[in-house]
Amino acid sequence: MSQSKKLTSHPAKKRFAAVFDSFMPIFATIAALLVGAIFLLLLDANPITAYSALLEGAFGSFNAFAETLVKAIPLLLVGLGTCIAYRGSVTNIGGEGQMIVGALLSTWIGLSFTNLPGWLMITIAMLAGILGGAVWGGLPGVLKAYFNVNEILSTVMMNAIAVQIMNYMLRGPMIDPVQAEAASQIPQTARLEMAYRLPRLVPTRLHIGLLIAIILAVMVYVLLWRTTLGYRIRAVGQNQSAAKYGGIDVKKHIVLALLLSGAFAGLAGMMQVYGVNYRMITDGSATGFTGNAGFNGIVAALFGQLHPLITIPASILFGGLLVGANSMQRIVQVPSALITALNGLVVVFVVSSEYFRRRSQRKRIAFIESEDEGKPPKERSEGLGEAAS
Amino acid sequence: MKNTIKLFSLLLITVLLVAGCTQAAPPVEEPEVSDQPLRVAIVTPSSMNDLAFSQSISDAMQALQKEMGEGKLEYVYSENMFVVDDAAAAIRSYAQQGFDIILAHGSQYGSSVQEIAPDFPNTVFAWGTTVDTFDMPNVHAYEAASDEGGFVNGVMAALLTETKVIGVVGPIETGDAKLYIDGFAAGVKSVDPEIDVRVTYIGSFSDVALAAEAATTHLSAGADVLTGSAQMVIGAIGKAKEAGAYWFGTQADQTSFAHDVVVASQVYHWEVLLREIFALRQSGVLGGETFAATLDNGGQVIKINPDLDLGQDVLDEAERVIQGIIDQTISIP
Amino acid sequence: MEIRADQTNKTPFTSLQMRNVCKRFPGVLANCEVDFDVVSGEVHALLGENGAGKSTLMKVLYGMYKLDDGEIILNGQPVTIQNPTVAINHGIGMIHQHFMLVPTLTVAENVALGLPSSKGPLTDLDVVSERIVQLASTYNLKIDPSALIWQLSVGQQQRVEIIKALYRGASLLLLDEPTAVLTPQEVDELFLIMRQMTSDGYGLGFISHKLHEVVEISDRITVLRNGRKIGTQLTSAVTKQTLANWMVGREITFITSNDKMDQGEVRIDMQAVSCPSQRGTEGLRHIDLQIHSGEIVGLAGVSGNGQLELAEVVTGLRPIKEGRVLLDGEDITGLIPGQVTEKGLSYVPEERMKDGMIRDFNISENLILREHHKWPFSKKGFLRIPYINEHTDKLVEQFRIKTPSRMTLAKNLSGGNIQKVLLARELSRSPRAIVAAQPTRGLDIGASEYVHEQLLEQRKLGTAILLISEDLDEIMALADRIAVIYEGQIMDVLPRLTATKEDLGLLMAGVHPGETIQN
Amino acid sequence: MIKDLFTATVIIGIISSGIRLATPYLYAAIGEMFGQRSGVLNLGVEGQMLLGAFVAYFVVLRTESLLLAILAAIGVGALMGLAMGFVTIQLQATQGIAGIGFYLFGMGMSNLLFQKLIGVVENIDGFSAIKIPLLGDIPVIGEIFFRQNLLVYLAFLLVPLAWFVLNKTTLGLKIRAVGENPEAADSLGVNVALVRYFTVTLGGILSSIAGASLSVALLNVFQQNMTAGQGFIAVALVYFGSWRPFGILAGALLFSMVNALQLWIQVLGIPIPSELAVMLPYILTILVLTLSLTKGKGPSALTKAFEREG
Repeated sequence: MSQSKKLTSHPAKKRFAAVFDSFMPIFATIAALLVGAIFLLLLDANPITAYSALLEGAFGSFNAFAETLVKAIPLLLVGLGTCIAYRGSVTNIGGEGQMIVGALLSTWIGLSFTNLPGWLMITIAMLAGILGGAVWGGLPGVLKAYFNVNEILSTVMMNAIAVQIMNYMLRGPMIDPVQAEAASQIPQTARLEMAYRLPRLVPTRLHIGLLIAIILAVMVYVLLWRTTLGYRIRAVGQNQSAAKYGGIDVKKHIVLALLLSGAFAGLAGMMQVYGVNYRMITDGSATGFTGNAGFNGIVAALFGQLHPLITIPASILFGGLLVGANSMQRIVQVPSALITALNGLVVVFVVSSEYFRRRSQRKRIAFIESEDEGKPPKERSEGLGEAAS
Repeated sequence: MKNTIKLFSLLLITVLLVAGCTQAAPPVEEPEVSDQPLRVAIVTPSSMNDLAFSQSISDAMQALQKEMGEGKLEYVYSENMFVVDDAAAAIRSYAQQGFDIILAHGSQYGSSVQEIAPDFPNTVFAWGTTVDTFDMPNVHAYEAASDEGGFVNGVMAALLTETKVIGVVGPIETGDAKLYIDGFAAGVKSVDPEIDVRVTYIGSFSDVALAAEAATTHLSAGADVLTGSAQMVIGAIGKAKEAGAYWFGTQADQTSFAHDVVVASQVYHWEVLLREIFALRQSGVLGGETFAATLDNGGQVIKINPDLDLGQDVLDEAERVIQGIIDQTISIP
Repeated sequence: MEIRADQTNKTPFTSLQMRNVCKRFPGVLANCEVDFDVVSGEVHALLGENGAGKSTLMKVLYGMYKLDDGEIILNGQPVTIQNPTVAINHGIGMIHQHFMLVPTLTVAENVALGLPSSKGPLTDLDVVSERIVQLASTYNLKIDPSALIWQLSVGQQQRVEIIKALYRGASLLLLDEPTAVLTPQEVDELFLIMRQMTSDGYGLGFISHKLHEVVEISDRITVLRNGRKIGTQLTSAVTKQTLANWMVGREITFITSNDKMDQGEVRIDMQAVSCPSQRGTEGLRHIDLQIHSGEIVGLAGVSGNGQLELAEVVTGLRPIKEGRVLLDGEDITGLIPGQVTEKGLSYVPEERMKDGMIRDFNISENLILREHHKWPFSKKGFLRIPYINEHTDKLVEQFRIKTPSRMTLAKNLSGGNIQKVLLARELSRSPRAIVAAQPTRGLDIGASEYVHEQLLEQRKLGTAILLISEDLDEIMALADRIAVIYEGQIMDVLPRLTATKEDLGLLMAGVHPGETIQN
Repeated sequence: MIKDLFTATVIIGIISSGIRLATPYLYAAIGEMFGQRSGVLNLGVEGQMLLGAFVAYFVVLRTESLLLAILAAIGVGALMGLAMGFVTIQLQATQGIAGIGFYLFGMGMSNLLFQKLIGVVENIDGFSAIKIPLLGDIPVIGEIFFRQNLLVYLAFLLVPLAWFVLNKTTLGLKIRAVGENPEAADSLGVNVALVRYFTVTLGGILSSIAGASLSVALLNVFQQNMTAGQGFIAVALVYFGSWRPFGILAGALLFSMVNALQLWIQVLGIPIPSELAVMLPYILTILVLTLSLTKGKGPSALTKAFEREG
C-alpha cells in the first residue's frame, strides 16, 4: 500500500449517508408524487386531499394495509423471479404470460380434482403454477441459449400467445359449466372448492400467500448466495467466459435463470387464483388477470435494489402505491388514467434516483489500492455482487 | 446493505403496528332518510366515454339525474377497472363508504360481488351483465338481451346486402359481444339462410388498427354490410365509411360517428332497469331480482339513422321484427 | 513533415510542458506535482511500475481525465484540454494500451470516425482509404483499409492506432505501453518508425515499464513512482541500475531458473491437434507437443498465432477437430472444462479479467470458481460458507494478497492482486499440469517476480507447466524448453540453453534460422 | 377451404393489409433501431406511440391541419425522447425499467388528455390516399403499392433512408461506433452523449409518428390504448431484424402479413379457434427467428451507460 490517501470520513457520518441512500427510492417516489400534484391541480383536485386519500387507502387502516399486502404478493413473487433473472443477466419481460400459464395450469388441476384434501390440492396447485410458469419462462431460455433468439423478443411474443391461450381455455375447455349454459357465456372458470382456497391470515382478504412469498424471498436469498446453483447462475450472469472456464454449463444456466424466474411468476399467477379470485376470468387482455403485476414486479424488484430481501418491503411499498392510488381515484374522482401516468412517473423517478445513490456511494467507498494505474473505483452497484457472509 | 435490510424491516414493523392499532371502525350504518340523495357508485371495466359498454351506464345515470331532479341522485365511479382485483377493492371500499347502491358493471366482477355482498347486508349490489344473483338478498343481476337487438340488426342487414356477404368484427369470442353477434347472425339467416355471415374475432378490445384491417378484409372478401361489437370497432366503422358499406352498431348510438353508413344502433337504456332497482330499494327489497334490458321493456332500443334512405320495406320489416320479439311471436334461436 | 503539412494547418509542435500536475480520484491521488516535458524531435520515456501514474498522466494530457491542479503549456502557450477533441486539435495523438478501436468497423471507418468528411454529411471512405495507404507507405505500416478490425492481429491493430493519430495530424504522439503486444521484430520495427518520426520533428511520449526498451529508444527518461516524479535524466547519462532503483525504490534481482531439474515422464501430450480459430479459420495445425512433469515449456510467438487456441484446446474450452490430448497417458480429448479441471489441470488465462475472474464477485467467490460444486466447498448443493471463508483467509495469507477483506470485489483489486487470487486458486489445487498464458502481463516487477517464483516452485513440485508468453525475456528466464508457434504450427522446440533471441525471433516470424528470407 | 387462401383476392388482400399494418411498425422499429445501434434500449415505444397518436389526432380535430398535426407529433415525440435520453444518458438509469416507466406515463397521459380534452370519439379527415401517376395505374400492383397515403409511402422510404444514414454518413458511423465501443468513439472526440441524445430523440419522434400514422392516416380516429401492444412488437422486430433496416422491414412485413392472413383464415371460415388464428403471427415470428441461421449480434454497448472516467 502506498501513499494513496484513503478517504477518512467519520464512520457515523458514513452510516448516515448509507441510510440516506437506501431511502433514495422513497424520496424519488415523493418527488414523482410532487410532479403528480401539478396534474392534480390541473384536474381541479386538491393534491393534499388526494394524497392523504392515497396514504389512507394504502396504509390508513388494517383493511387497507391488508389490501396493500394482497397487492404486494404477486409483485413480490414476480420481483423474486426478476432478482434471479437479473443475476443471470437475462431480461425476462414475460412475467405477464408466465403468470397466466401458471394460473391456467393450477386452475385446471384444481377444477379437475374435487375430492382432495385442501392442503394437498394447494400444494399440488402451487407446483402446477410453478411448472406452468417455468415452462413459459424456460422456453425463451432454451431459445436464447440454444437458438440465439433474444429473450426480449421471445418473451414479448409469448405474453401475447399466453393471453390467447387463456381466452381460448376460458371460453372453451375450461369454461364454467354454468356459463356454458347461459346466454352471455362469461369467459370464466367455475369457482374453486372452498377447501382449496389459500387460508386467510386475518379477517381480511390477506392470504397465506404473503407468508409463502416471504419465505420464498429468504429461499431466493439462500439460493443465490448459499448454493452452488445460485453461484453458477450469478457466475454465468456476470461473466460467461469465466463461468465456462470454471466448468459451468453456461447454456444450461441461462435456461435455468429464465426458468426459475418464470416459475416465480407462475406461482404468482396461481396465488391470484387460489388466494384472491378463486376462479379465472378474462377480459381478453393480460392485464385484466395480472393487473400488470408481470411488469410491476420487475419495478418492485428494482425498488428493492434487486435484492430478494429488500424486495419484500419494496413490494409492499409499491403495492401500497397502487392500492392507494386507486383509492385516491375513488375519493377525489380523478380519471384513472392519471393513476397509470403517476405509476409511470414513479418508475422513472425511482430508476433515475439510482444515479444519486451511486454517486454518493462512490464518494463513500474508499479506494482500495492505488497500484491499479490510478483508475477510479468503478463501484456502480454495491450489494449486487455481495455475497452472503 | 445489512443496515438497509434492518431499516426496512423496522419501517415495516412500524407500519404494521400502526396499521394494527388504527383498525378501521365498522362501516357506519346510515339511517334511511328520504330527503337524502340516493348515492350510487359504479365500477366499470373501460372508460366512461368509450362509446360502448361503459358509456351506456354513464348515459343512463345522467338521464336519471335529470329525471329525478336536482340533488336527488349522486353518483361516483371507478372506470378502467379492468383488473378484477382492483375492481373488488373499489366495490368493497364504496360499500364501506356507505353508498346505497353499487353497480358492478362488468360480467367479470361476479366473484367479487359474491365475496363482498354478504359483508354489507344493507347495501344494494347490482351486477351486470348476467343473470346470476347468487341467491343473495342484496344482489341484483341485470343483463342486456343483446341478441334481440342483434337479431333486428341482422334482419335489416340481410335486407340491405346485395353481395349476400356480411362481415362481423368482434373482440373475443365471449360475453355480450358473442351474444350480440350470434343474435345478429340468426337475424340474417332468418331472412335468407343463403347469406354468408363471416365473423372475425381479433382477440383484443383495444386494437383499433386490427379491427380496421378486419373490416377491410371483409370488404375485400365481398361484404357490403358490416357490424361489430366493443370499443375498438371505431376502426372498422371508419373503413365501412370509406368504402360506403353499411354499418350496424351496438352498445351505444354510433350514428354520430359515421352519418353516411350507420344504419342502426342497438342502444342500451339501463335507466329503465335502474329505475326499478331504485324503486325496489325504497320498498325495502335489496336484491334477488334479475333484470334484462329488452326491446319489450325499453331497456334496449334500436336507433335507426333517420338520414339514411333505406326504403320503407326495410323499416317496416324492422318494426315488424321488433314487435314480434316484444310479443314473442318471434323467438331467437 | 510533408504528410502533416497537407493534413492540417496546425502549428507544428515545438514543445510541451506539464507542470505540477495533480490528478485525484475519489479516495486516491493518482498524480501529485508531476512535471513532464517533451520537445520536438525527441522520445521522452515515462518509466515506472504499474500503478505509478504513467497512464493517468498521459490521459490527463489527452483530455480523458480532468486536470485537478497544475498547468499544461503547449508550444509556449498555456492550454486547457477538457476532452480528447481539444487534444486532437492541438495536435496530440495517443496510442492507448487497450486499443480504442471499434471491432465491427473497418480500418478506414475507424480512422474516419469523428473526423469531418470531405463529402459533408456523407462518409468519404474512399478518400480516407487512399490517404491511409499513403500514410502507411511512408512509415512502412502495411495495412488494408477495408479490413475489419476484429480480423486483424494485435500488431496490426496497433498500426491502425498509429495511423489514426497520424491521420489526425498529431505531432506529439503518446504511446502507452506500445511494445507489450509485439514480437521483438515488431518492436524493432516500431522503434524504427519512432526514430523516423522524431527525425521528422515529432515529439514522442513513450510509456513503458520495460527498462531495456526505454534505454534503447528514448532520449530522456522520467521515472514515476506512486504518482510522483522521482527524476528526469538524459538516457545517455543514466544507468539501468539507477533507473531500476528509482522505479521500485529498492534493489531488485532478476530471477532465472538455472537449477537443472530432473524431468519426469510426459504429462501433457498433444498429438496432431488441429482446431479452428475464433474467426473460423485454421487455428491449430497438427500440433505435437509434449510437456514433462517438472518441466516448463515456454511457448513463444507473436500474439494471434494460435496461442489462445492451444491453451483452450488443452483446457477443454475449445473443441478439437483432429488429434488428441493426453494427460498422464489418459485421453482428455473432448472433455468439457469442468472435467479437465477434475483431472488436475490448472489454467491461468491470458485475459484474466475476462476469462479467469468475475469482476463483480468477491475474493472468496472467485477463489472457488473451479471447485465450488465439490467437497469441501459445498455439500449437497449448498455452499459451505465457513469453510470457504477459512479457505480464503488461508490463501490470502499464503499468497500475500493485499486486500482489505475477503469480501472485496475483484474489480476493486489491483492487477497484481487479481493475478495473485487467480494463482492462489489454480496453484492451491496441487495441479498436475498448468497452462499459464501471459501470467505477468500488465504486472509490475514485484508482482511478476512473485508469479515467477510461484511457477518455479510448482516446477520443483513436479508439475508440468506450459508457459505462454509474448515476453521473450520471461520465457528465456523460466523455460526449460522453448516452443515457437507460428500460424498455428509449432515451428521448432529448442532447449533454453542453446536458444538465442535472434533465432527465436526468426522462428516467431515463420522463418527457420539459416533459411534465406524470401520476399 | 384452405385452398381458398390461394386466390388472387386473398393474396392481394394480404399484401395490401400487410403494408398498412406494417406502417406503424416501420416507423417505431426504425426509430428504436437507431437508439439501440447507439446503445440505448427504449421499451417506452408504446407510450410514445400513444401520445403521438393522441396529439396528432387532437391537432387535426382542432385545426384540421395535417401539417400541424405531424409537427405536433414530432414535438411530443422529441420531448419524450429527450426525457428518456436525460434519464438514461445523463442519469444512467437502467434503460429497460426507465422505458417501462415512460410506457406507463405515455399510456396514462394520452388517456387522461383524451378524456379531458376530447371525450367523445369523432372521425377526422386524415391523410388521404395518393395515387402515384402511371405506377398507380398498373393493374393489381398499382392498387397494392401505389395508392396509399403519404405516411405509408414515407414509412417504406424510411427503410432505405435509414440504411443510407447508418452506413454511408459520418453520423451513421458515429452511431455505430458509439453503440459498439463508446470509449473508442469518445477518445476520437465523438460526443457519445450527444449521439445518443440524437438517436433516442429521433426514436421518440419516429415512434410518435408511428402513433400519428394510426390516428391521422390509417384509421383517422383515436381510442384509448389503441396501439394495443404494437410498441412492444416494434421493439421485438428490431431484434428480429438484427438491428438492420431491411431486416426490420422483412420482420414487419412478415408479422403484418401473417396477421392479415389470420384475418382471412377467419373470414373464409376455416375452422380453427379464433384465438389460434390471432396468435399465429406471434408464433411464426418466434419460429422464423429460431430457425433462421443468420442472427445478428446486438451492439456491444447496448443498455450500457457510458461515463467518462475522471
